[in-house]
Amino acid sequence: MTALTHRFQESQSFWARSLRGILGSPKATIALAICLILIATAIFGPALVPQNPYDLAAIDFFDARLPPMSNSMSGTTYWLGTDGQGRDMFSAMVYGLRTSMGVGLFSGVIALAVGTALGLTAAYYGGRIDTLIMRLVDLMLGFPTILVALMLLALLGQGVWKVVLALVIVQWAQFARAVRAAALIERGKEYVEAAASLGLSKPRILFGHMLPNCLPPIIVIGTLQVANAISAEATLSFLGIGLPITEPSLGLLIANGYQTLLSGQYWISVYPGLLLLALVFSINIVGDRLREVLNPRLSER
Amino acid sequence: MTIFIIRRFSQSLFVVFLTSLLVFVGVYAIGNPVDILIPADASFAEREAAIRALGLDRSLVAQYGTFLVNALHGDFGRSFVFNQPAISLIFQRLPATLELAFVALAIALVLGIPLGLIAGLKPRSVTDETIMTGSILGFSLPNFWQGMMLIMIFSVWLGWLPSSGRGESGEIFGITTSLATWDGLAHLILPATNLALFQLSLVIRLTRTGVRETMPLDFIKFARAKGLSERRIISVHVMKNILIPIVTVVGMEFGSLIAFAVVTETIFAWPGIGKLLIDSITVLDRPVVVAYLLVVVTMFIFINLAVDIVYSMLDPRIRLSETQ
Amino acid sequence: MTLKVENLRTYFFTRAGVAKAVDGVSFEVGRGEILGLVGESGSGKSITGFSVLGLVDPPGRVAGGRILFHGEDLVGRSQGEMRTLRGKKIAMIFQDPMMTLNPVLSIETQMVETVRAHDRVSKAEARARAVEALGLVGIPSPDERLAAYPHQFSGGMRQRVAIAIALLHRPELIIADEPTTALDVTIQSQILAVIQGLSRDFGMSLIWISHDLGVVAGLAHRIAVMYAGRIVETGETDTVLDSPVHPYTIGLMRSVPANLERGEPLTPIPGMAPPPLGRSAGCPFRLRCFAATAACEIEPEEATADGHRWRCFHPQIARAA
Amino acid sequence: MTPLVEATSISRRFTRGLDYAERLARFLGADIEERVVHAVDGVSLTINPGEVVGLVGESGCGKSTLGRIMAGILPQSDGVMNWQGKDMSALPRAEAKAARLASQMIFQDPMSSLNPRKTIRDIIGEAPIAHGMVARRDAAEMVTALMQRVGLDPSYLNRYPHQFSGGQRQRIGIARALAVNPRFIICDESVSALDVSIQAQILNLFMELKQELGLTYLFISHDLGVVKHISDRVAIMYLGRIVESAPADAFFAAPNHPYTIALLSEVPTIKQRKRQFNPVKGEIPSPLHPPSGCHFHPRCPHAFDRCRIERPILREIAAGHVSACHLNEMPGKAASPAIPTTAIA
Repeated sequence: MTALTHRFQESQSFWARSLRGILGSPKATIALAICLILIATAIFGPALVPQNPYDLAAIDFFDARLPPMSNSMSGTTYWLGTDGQGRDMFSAMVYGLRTSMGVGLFSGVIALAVGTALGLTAAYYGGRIDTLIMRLVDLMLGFPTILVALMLLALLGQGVWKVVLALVIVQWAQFARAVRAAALIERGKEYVEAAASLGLSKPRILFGHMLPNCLPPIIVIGTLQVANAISAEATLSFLGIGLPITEPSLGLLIANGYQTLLSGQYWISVYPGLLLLALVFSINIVGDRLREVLNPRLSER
Repeated sequence: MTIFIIRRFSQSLFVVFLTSLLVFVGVYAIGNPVDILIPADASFAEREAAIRALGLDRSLVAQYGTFLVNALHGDFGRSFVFNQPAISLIFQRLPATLELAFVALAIALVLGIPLGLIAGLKPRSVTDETIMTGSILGFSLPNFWQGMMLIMIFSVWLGWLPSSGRGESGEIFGITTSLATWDGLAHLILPATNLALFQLSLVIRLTRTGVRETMPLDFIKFARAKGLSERRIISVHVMKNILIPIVTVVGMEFGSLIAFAVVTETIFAWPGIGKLLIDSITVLDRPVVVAYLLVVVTMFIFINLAVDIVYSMLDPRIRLSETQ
Repeated sequence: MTLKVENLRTYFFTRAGVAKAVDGVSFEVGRGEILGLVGESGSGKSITGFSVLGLVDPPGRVAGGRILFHGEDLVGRSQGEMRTLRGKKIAMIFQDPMMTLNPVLSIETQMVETVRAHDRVSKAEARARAVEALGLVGIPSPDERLAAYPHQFSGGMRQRVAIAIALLHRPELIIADEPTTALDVTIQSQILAVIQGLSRDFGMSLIWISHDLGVVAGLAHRIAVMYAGRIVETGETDTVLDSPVHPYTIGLMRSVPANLERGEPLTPIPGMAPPPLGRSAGCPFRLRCFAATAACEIEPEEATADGHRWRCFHPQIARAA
Repeated sequence: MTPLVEATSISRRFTRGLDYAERLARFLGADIEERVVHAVDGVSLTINPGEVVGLVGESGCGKSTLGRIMAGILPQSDGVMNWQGKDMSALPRAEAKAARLASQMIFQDPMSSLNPRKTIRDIIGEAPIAHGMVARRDAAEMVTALMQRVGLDPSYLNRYPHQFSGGQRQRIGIARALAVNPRFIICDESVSALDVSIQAQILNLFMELKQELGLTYLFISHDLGVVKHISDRVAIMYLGRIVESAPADAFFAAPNHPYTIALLSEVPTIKQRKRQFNPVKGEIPSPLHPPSGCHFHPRCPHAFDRCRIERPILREIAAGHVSACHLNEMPGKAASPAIPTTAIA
């Protein structure tokens, strides 16, 4: 009976199946829409916002800490108020979103590439290479990402590329483990044996036959890892060891409001925080739905 | 199982060694150890004396040897800021962090397992959807921002709970803990909740996945066919099976809690090792940073080892593998 | 009559439609009788077994008919009422011995809990009963093996343990769902011998579900052949196997090489069984049947002669000799 | 006649060595050893062109491993594999590749033996295109022809495996193997996952293909009934060794080895009604710790001292009929069926 209902869910294309799966859930559809809007904002936003918050000429210190909906000295309305330096919060958030998203996506994609390559290598060659790679993976996964990132950044110092590097280092192992597990399952299936007995070349079997069947976990983990990376970067920046003040991300904006929070100037922290939450939450909802649609048995985390 | 323990133990030792090497390379080879280990306001003569005293004029291998020997004796140098051995600073602050982590873990388990069970037993119901969306939200909330919001709501607006510090502590069974006094408890609630939320979400998901994967298995149906009550099936047959993954992950997560305490302690000014670490990084008090890393990593590895052993005891398939 | 099933219908209400897994099945099992329920995958034979115990998983449920156990209808009984029967009066054995026992609980735990689910006895007494049951199914040194875990047993031994668990309360009826399909031939024979002996010694009734006519032939007093949710032919084992009248039964017998002489050609049934969701009206076998005519567009009623019953407009009675 | 495939004293061991922790534990006195499974233990098997050889055994007897060695998928640990009289390991590259393509397997699981992300067109057509046996533009035509040949509707060309039933998938697997023009087909439990009515269809298809294309088969199965039906010659394996082999007619008329006799008497058939089951005792031993001497001795009703010590070798007891049993050297003592095996024979 399960086989029966299952057959209706399956369809040819993996991408079509993913998309249909997302659109099949109102929650995930809304989340996907929010993701797309936020991506568009990050790309086109700086051209549309009222102020370049990092152009010193554009900001006026007398506008500092204005509550939302205030008018500035020059007459423009700050919908979301201003921060301690008199920057328009809305503009600062759009710039921050761009940075946060960029770092998250970039590190996620590199980690995916590195992890997939190493995971496939491990599964394919087996033996010592496998042992070596997997010991390294175990080592990485044995420690919480935030601790490793902290260690790395404490040693490396601040900087965008250093943060990306740290995030790649803490993320690749997740991909490697998932890809290896998936590839090992595929390698044990008879269609791989059949391909070998048909005399097909090893790269062809590995990339043409096995890799496409390993895609679902890669995509699901990739989605969730981007959300993780954005969150981790924000945390590191909040702690003051992530991005430098010259490249403010959402985490840094929130940190700026930390001191003033107790005196009631909530907007400096609350709005960037809500934006960060909306971003991470919607990516996670989409990822969770993908997990459900593509691979119900994928392990947690 | 002996073999299993030998294997895991030796692997653990290897990891500790590897970490020490990494930290050493990080501190001595990448950074300038003179800057790292000697206060910036030291005079030239002091620097020269310190370089000789620290053996920085010797080869890296020799230096690593010294570093290792010192580390084995618990000597990571003195904190510039507090002017006392870094290791003793860590040990002074460790109980506060452990307390926070234990309470958070307890919250996560006590709430997470029942919620996960409820969600898993009624898949796709409104209750399940609500709990699962809530758990995704729990994953997504940036921990530091969530802490700030807790302070804003419960301390600033409602004025119910204190926002920072550890409060009064008392003694229970000879252990100094905030759990012993009302004031201490009030100070503990917000930080512990903040720390617990992420792990709570994780426990919910793990439990739910475990329940969903176990329920359709033949042995559950067989248990029903034997005439067992649903209560016994869930509390013994399902729980014993999902306990195994939960124990593993929870053990690993205890380490995570200690790491994430860095954020919570910073926000709630909780006097644990996490806050000490961030303060030390900010003022470049490197010996404390090194001591923190090595102490935490060592703790971690041994927690993981303990988890593996508990795991192998819970699962008869591993426990009895050698008798076969 | 220990069990009498009348016009049982078990449907699965899926999003894609209603799958009529069991669609009007009637049979009976007398005291000490062994009924062989035979059919290919998807014929509804296992679902029939689960329906009797009230163990059909959602979205499936018994949508009609009666299941009379000693004259009392089980359909519509609450799970609580059914639980007092399960394992006590009616027990079940499953197909895959590797999956029927809980891997993290000892055999002792799994047996003692079964005893105590129905009888208020001490642990020691429950344990003694468990040892006895293990002995009955031929497990060597049962007292020691009780402490073991399932993974320490071979497949055949696990199936013996499952049978021992089913025996703990000396049930009146055991439903066995392909319990030897996953086992090797020599081990299958051992299990069949155990079951046959137990059924004889304790006067237990048995429903033996199988896809293999050969297994059933050696064991059962009566045979019921299922196809697409219906029993298409039923009767005494000898009658059904010596003079089958339903074209499906005949086709099944001529499809199994072990039933034929060497060199005798196989005569497969063409096509394949209709999926539970796509069954059209009329006789479900007509599209594969060599005897089908326009009459088969309507569902045939049951016909009967001397306890031999079939659902077919074109019974192959002349052929049977 | 040169045999098509000839395996001589083939062995295959799977070894799981000790890691450092286990070696340390052993040093400290723990009782652990390297695990070696003799999946195939000194087996010789000859298959002539056009022959159908049935290889029968219970789970874990090594029949699938032997099949994979004969198909060239798995290397043997010891022994020599000859292809048309030539040592396969010594063949030049091109010939080795040709020999490999000429041997194709049909697998057991119709679910996992087809790549779920490829269309039927790709599954069948990929290898011939890759080996230049057919031009890409002619591939569709070739695939269509093959689909018709194995009884599939060619309009399903662009469908995916999950859209087919188990029997149809097995037909796709057969078409995929035929696409590279093989001479030798190894069927590894190819029909055991199918329903009996479908199984009969596939068995008939195998026999038709043999007639038309002059194929040679190694038919591996646990089902003596199927093997009886399809084979010209039968070999019985038990724990890594062949214990008896004979032309099918002779084999079923006069089985010799006690294990064979037990197996034959236990195959359920509709001819035996309400029978008294009289099974051979004991479990199938683990291939990790096979019994000494004759592997079957712990379960054998006729076992005597020599069986526990000395491995019996295959001896010819009639023309082309070999059996590995010490009883055959003791006149008048050879095992005879306790129960008539007429049921299956």
